[in-house]
Amino acid sequence: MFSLSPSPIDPANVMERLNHPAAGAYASFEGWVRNHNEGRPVMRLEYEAYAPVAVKEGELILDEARRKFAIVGAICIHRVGALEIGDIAVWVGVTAAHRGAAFDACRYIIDEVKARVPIWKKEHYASGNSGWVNCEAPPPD
Amino acid sequence: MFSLSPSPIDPANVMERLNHPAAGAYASFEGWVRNHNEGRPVMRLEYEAYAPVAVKEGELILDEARRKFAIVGAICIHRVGALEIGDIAVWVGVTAAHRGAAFDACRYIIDEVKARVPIWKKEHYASGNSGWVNCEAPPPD
Amino acid sequence: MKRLHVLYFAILREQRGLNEEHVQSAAATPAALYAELVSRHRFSLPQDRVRVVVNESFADWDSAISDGDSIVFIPPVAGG
Amino acid sequence: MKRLHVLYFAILREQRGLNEEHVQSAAATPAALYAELVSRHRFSLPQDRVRVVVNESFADWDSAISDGDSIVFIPPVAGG
Repeated sequence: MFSLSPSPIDPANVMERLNHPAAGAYASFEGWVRNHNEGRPVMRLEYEAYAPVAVKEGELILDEARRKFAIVGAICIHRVGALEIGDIAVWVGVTAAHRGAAFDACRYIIDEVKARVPIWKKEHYASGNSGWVNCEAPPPD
Repeated sequence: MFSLSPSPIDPANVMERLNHPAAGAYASFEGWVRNHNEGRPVMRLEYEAYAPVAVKEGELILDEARRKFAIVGAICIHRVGALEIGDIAVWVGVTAAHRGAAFDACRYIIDEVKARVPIWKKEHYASGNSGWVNCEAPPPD
Repeated sequence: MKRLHVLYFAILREQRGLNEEHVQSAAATPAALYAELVSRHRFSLPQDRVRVVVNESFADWDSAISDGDSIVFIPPVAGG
Repeated sequence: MKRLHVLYFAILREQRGLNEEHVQSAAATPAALYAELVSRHRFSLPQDRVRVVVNESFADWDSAISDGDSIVFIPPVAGG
């Protein structure tokens, strides 16, 4: 299940949905709002999503993970709106019988979500400037 | 920090120690007690540790992870004593500036802990039999 | 002429100053429509850094677009 | 003869029926001591599936052991 959350993500609460007696391994990932990005101090940021397509693409990624890896369950939640330093921006939780599949699927999901899901991040810097990450400068390489 | 816990592990509580404003990525792993192992129904199990050497070896593994990967913090806690189905047997939490290092270090730690730390698992099967995992039969290959 | 429903997000939304609008255009493809909008609104992103969604599905730049279609240009994403 | 402090864990503890004991032995190495204990207590694990800890550090099977050493034979581990 992929969802967008306008309110803080509570992994301890959400992960209960992943409990399953056949699940022996649980791998999770959280993206936290850092106080810097590429050397610039960040004060806060905003995430904006194209909601219907973000959810559709997120669900597609979870389906791909279920086909590629021997997992039991997978959930991903992405925050939208205004976030502060330390907030959870994205959370991925995966269960499997064995740890290899849980790790591989968790990493696959976060990598694909970052690459494909229409969500954008605007950073507000200590300088007072702000910018849409990946959109302002020429591509990184 | 590596520790052994005779009481249930509470990741939500422990991971607060990993909060750090430079940490943008948090990867974690939990090993849960499954209801089966290699096709046999498991009712409950016990973990036994050689405590001083388990802690020393666990700390060594965390030091190795800190040297090998660009991480900010790492904690591992392993349960000892009697566990029920669904209990957390082991928890690993790692923070880093970027997700690659967090995932790689988390996986390194759990792989090495399982391979090296003197902790043993006795499974009690639905049949009434029990056995020390990895100790009873010839090695798997 | 087609009547197209265009939604804007992130840097394109700010550069356009609108969340969405209806556009009258003769453009046959998303590529033609984007070129038209770039020249009209001075969008900073070249087409090769943008993807396109038509009627809530990712589409090719040279697919055909029809009257009433919903079109969204997707700037480089940055979730996570 | 040396007086050695031997601790037992897991399957070795059950097969010995003790958590620990003091052993009088002329064994010069952990390998010799383990062979002696295997023949005395019918431990099921061959030496090549066991590691040895001397005074709380992993040690070589052919290292020298001394009077008063603490020796632990480590069956195949199964944490996690």
